Amino acid sequence: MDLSYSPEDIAFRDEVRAFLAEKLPKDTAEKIRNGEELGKEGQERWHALLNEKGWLAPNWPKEFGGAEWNAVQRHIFEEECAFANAPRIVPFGLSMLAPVLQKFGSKAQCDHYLPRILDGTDWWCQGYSEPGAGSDLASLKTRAVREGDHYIVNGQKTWTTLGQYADWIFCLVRTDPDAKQQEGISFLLIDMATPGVEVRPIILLDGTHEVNEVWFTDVKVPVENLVGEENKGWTYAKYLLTHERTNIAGVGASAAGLDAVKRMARAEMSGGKPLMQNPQFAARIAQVEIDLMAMSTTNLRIISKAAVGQAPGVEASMLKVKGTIIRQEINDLARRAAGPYAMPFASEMVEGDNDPIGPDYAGPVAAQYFNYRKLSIFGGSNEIQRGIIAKVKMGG
Amino acid sequence: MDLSYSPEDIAFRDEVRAFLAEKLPKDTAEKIRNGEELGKEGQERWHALLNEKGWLAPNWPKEFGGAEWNAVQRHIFEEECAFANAPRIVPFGLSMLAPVLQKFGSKAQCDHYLPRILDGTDWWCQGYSEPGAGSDLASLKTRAVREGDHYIVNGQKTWTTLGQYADWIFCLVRTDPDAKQQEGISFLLIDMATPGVEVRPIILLDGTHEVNEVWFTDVKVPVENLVGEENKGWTYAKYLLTHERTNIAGVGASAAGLDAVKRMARAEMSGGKPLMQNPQFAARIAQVEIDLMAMSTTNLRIISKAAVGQAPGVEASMLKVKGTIIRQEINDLARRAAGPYAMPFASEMVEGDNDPIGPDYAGPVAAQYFNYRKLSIFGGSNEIQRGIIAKVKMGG
Amino acid sequence: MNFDLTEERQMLQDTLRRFLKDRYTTENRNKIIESEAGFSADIWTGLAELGVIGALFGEDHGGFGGAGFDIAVVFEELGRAGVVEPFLDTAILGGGLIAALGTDDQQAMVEQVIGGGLHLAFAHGEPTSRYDLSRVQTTAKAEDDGIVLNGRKAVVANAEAAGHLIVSARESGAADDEAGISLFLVPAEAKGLTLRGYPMLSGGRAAEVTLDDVRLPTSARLGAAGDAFGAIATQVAAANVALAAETLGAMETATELTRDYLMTRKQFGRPIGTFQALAHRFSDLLIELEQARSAVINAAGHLDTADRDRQIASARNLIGRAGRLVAEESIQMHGGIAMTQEYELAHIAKRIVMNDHRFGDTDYHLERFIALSAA
Amino acid sequence: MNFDLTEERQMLQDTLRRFLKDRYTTENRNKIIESEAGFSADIWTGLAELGVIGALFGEDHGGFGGAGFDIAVVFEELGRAGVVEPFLDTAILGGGLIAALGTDDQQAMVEQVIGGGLHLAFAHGEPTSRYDLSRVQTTAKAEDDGIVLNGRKAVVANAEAAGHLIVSARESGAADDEAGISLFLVPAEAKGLTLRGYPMLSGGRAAEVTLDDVRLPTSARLGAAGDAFGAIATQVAAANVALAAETLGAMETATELTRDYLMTRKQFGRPIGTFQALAHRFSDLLIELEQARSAVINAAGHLDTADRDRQIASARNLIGRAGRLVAEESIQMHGGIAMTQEYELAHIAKRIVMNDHRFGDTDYHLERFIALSAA
Repeated sequence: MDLSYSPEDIAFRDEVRAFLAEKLPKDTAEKIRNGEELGKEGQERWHALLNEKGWLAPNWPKEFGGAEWNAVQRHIFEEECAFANAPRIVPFGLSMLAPVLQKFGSKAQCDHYLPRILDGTDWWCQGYSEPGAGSDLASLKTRAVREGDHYIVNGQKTWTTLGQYADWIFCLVRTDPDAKQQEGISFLLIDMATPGVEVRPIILLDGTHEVNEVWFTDVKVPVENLVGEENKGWTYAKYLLTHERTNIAGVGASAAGLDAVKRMARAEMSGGKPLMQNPQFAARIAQVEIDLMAMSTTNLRIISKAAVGQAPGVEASMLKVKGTIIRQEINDLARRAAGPYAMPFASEMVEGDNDPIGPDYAGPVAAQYFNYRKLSIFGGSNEIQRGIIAKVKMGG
Repeated sequence: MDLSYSPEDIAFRDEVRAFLAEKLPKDTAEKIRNGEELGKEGQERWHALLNEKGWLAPNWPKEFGGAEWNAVQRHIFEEECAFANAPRIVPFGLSMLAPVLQKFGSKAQCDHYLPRILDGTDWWCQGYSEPGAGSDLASLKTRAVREGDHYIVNGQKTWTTLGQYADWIFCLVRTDPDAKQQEGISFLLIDMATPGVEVRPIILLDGTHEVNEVWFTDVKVPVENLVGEENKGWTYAKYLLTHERTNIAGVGASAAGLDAVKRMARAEMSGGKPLMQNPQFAARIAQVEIDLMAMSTTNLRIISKAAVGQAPGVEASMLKVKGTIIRQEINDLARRAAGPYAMPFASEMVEGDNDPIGPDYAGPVAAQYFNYRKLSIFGGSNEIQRGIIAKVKMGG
Repeated sequence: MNFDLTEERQMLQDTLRRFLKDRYTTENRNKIIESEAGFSADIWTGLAELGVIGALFGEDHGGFGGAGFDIAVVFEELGRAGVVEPFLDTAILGGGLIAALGTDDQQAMVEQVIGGGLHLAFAHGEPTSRYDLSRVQTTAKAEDDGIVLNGRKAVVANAEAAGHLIVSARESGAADDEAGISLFLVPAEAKGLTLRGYPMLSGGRAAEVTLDDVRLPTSARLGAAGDAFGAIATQVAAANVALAAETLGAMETATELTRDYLMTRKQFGRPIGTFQALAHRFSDLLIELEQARSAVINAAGHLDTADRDRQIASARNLIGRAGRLVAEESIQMHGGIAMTQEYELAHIAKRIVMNDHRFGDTDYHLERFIALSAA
Repeated sequence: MNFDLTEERQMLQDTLRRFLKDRYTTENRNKIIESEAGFSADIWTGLAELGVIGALFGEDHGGFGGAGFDIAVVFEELGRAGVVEPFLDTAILGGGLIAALGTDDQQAMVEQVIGGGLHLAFAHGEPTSRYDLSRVQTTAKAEDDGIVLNGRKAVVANAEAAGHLIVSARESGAADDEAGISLFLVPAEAKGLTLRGYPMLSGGRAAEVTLDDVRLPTSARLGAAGDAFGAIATQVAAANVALAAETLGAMETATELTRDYLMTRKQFGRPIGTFQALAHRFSDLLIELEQARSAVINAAGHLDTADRDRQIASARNLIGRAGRLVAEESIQMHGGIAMTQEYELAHIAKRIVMNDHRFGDTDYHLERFIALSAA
């Protein structure tokens, strides 16, 4: 048992800190700290800075230009980024598609797509979910019919995050309608500029445009855009889902969020005293901080296993459930802390540069509270995760 | 809308108060207040006092010697009793068997059994649950085979409350083994003194002996002890269950329990101040008091419907779930309030007259905390109740 | 004891529910929210004609209601439909304060309010007052024959639409004293009055209000000098009943939407509501809904009693907790669809949660309950 | 970073688990609880021979462990089996205090403790001190060549079996001062020492201790006069790690029993654990169990650091909450069977919940955490 980082890990952490201090643009950090949206250009600027350093693809093998960090290093990096208010890396190309291409794609696909992901030429989005399918990917309906050198794709995807910025989409499509549920699915790369592809915005309840519907009407996709074998897409999808699950507990983000709540609670006055000294509010903060301290260790325990090659397995589901509960609780505390100034709908503040209405920290907290309800819904709802945990643990 | 009692109700309440002040034995109230067990004689003494006044059978028709109170009057009586620390009436004969006999029994059965219930000649217990059947009465296994003028009963009942005191047991027995689940069940009255009846104590986790197993080995029961028709027992059982559900929210008991917790919290010192002034403890008390204030009104709303003849229906399940949550929370607060003095196992104190080990209020609180976990398990678990609520409300 | 509505209130409820069901559809409401005014003048007039505003005032002020249960009935229906029109601000707070304190001349405004022809706003909270009702730093100073107001008011709901703002200002005492606070009727066009308006997250609009040497005649004072706190507390109590009832109504809609969704949406060929985990959680929502209903009844029934403040603190604490549970669980059980702005639940959930930010949140009312119980 | 046990600790865990599995069955344990002594001398000796007590002391005191993780490993196993034998009182508290403060002569007792030949008890809490560690009203007065103790000690675990009681008494200062508290070794047979013994709800025995002019030589003092608080705080910190780990172990058993029950018991022809509501609630227990495990690791790992008290307050608050949840939910999901004394879970649930009454409950540790975080 040893709760501290190794000297190598500490050296690495210091290097990350130095890099962030030097390279992270001040205005970017400021926007993240205030919960403002970064937009496409802001994201691309940060990606470019990381790519320059060779840190844009932490989990890629070195042969493809990745950093090939172990799990502890990735954790350190993510945690330092959260504390420095660095943007999170947009995962669709880097963390989701790339591992699939590296394992199942052709050499031609790797040679073509991977460099373009790194240098920002292609912005990718994900075409998994469909209306009515919820977390159940196997029931998807989007059809791809082979006609000569092309597939003709028809159907609809939904909850496509940042699809409005995307050049390409990787999709699960049904290529064999007679096969059972999870068979007959293929993994296809589609150029968003192809005729018949249409992106329709979905406005979330806090007024933000993050997700989209993507419609396909007789979209012609060259057969060389098929990844791996036809009808084997489900295998690749499952592989991708395990890779999606890095930093699933969101410990760094929660810690940064809790710090922000404490700053607010020290500034807000309630009954003539700082809100931080209000016994009820102090108890709420303490409770979630205690949960987070334990969660941080739970996370490290699982990560340290992953670092020596033991797969996280069902623990990832546990981290997802508890991690989202903690983050959502912190969002609720931020909302409460803001008091009456949580009420203004500061959507223009979030995106623009107007003066804040109340204290600068109050602007986005209520919108974030509502927006972050998604954490326990998307990416496999907490109900799905609880089902997985019960199934695995009760079977044993 | 009118939240206050009618003048008639207030007059009735005053009459109940006067009666309790005059007739409730001081030592009985003291035992109830301290959570001590009353024993058979103590219960019988209280029953006799109520019977003298004509108040032992609130829900019986007057023709059988009952008080024939409406639901509001019953509520007032139960609430005043709780505040005065009067014992609760043992329900098996009075509230459970009697309504069944009155509705489905023969005149001979009514004439014989009902007066004996009132005057305390017969102590009844209930033979419903069986091992492995849980809340699912329909799967019961105890067999009764007709042989001439008798049934021969074999089988086992469990969770029989106060069966150790009982002269008689009313039982659900299977008379037609070929019938489906809930058919083929009959309702039988069995003299506990019959050869082949054996009562075995079950000691609960707090060391108390409240419940029992009752074993039947070739027990001969005269056919005239059958209530109603053979194989129609399920109908009578369901009728009984609706009658069991009076005072299901336990508002009076919770209010008395909360008062006791406040007394403890004013007496206990924590960090140089009364525990009552400790912000965390004060918040816990306030939270449950707020819930109880609402529950009290929910209860009255349902009762006032019942008073004008509208059946409570699914609301009874809601009262059961929330009522037990509140009562169990109050028990938890009492346990916390007692501090280190919750640890002594004061079983001998509960039953006897020894000096208390710590403050007199501390003796039984931890044992009660554990004992009262039963509230959400027995009499249709909270899971069963939630299922009923969902089924009724989602069907609509 | 009687928990049935009177015939008049039952009729009001039925009329109101029918009107809103027809006119206040999700689509219409979302358009209203996005409109520049932030509310619909047509809906306002229509509801005023139905007597919705009159129901909030007593007969001596030209209304036909005004009791706690009148407020509860009206606002429960407004809450069910997610109405964003400013009845709380114009009628309960603004109109209520004038009715309570106004001279005969000033009372004329109440008539206008009841008729639907005048909007009001209660400019009381300040940038650092949070939920403390007596914390007023805006000053009122006698000068020449009049009064000069200086200060800043925060998140003043309905300020832009209001013909008059009812502004609290301190004439004497320290920043937290209850004594020394006065109310003033400030016309929208008063010189030195500046509004910075904005939409609110759960609909409607508010403004930051700056008072920079606003000069008023002494006849603009509402009630006696320095003696307004009692009336403020009384109208805020009524507002708390209204907010509790409105939240209850929104919780009803949230659970109804959730029930419909659970019974419609299928997985593995069965409605998802038949799966035990969701069924049990839904049952818990229904139980809390009944608790919330009882809390509103308690608060409404005690509005004119000595136990008023404790009952109201109790109700708003319970509804704050139950409301958060219902909002979050309804969203969670719906899944993605509830995250979209165009789905009815999105707005309803926002009303439920954001009501916790007016006149004291769950924790504030818990502390008040503790303090009042100890007293 | 490394979360694996060392080889030695792994061996200790395995040995201990095997021994207890064989010897500490539900039946045996329930007999032990009901016995007059309240614990088994055989089990005590057997575990001492296995080195369980030695693992709780450092090498400089004749042991081979003594670190936070040693305590955690031992007590987690004791907790898994629901062991009622007084290792906390004799070893961590009694032995630990002598090891920390004792003269060479006094240290001989530690050797006896490690060998299993001596029991101790820590007589510190008083009838009105609740969880306040510095509240000591028992007095120690110099008289002639010795010391006279007067006072009353409450719920002193293992007092009847102890060869010596380690009694805290005040030599100077006010009732709540940290300075002025001394410790004394009081032999069981001392004149003026009276015990009123009784069983505890979760097993084991304790006593009310009265000190009525108990005369001791000054050599009975443990450490410097009036200076014992630091050592008391240190050993109580170790005791809190032990209690947290013991509770964790008991929570493991509770969830294992629940899992077995959910998979064995059938309704409608299916194991009840396949019903979604129970499955999801069971998942939540497993999540909290992992959180509790992390809390114990944090507390054990910080036992010798400056952040000790905050980490321990954090761990005991979390385990208090998670423990209550696991105990209550395990009972609820079992149903009636869990309410019976003879079923394993009954005792395990009592251990979990009643540990909350030693050295500070969930709320006490929350407040400590808040105070230490603000510092």
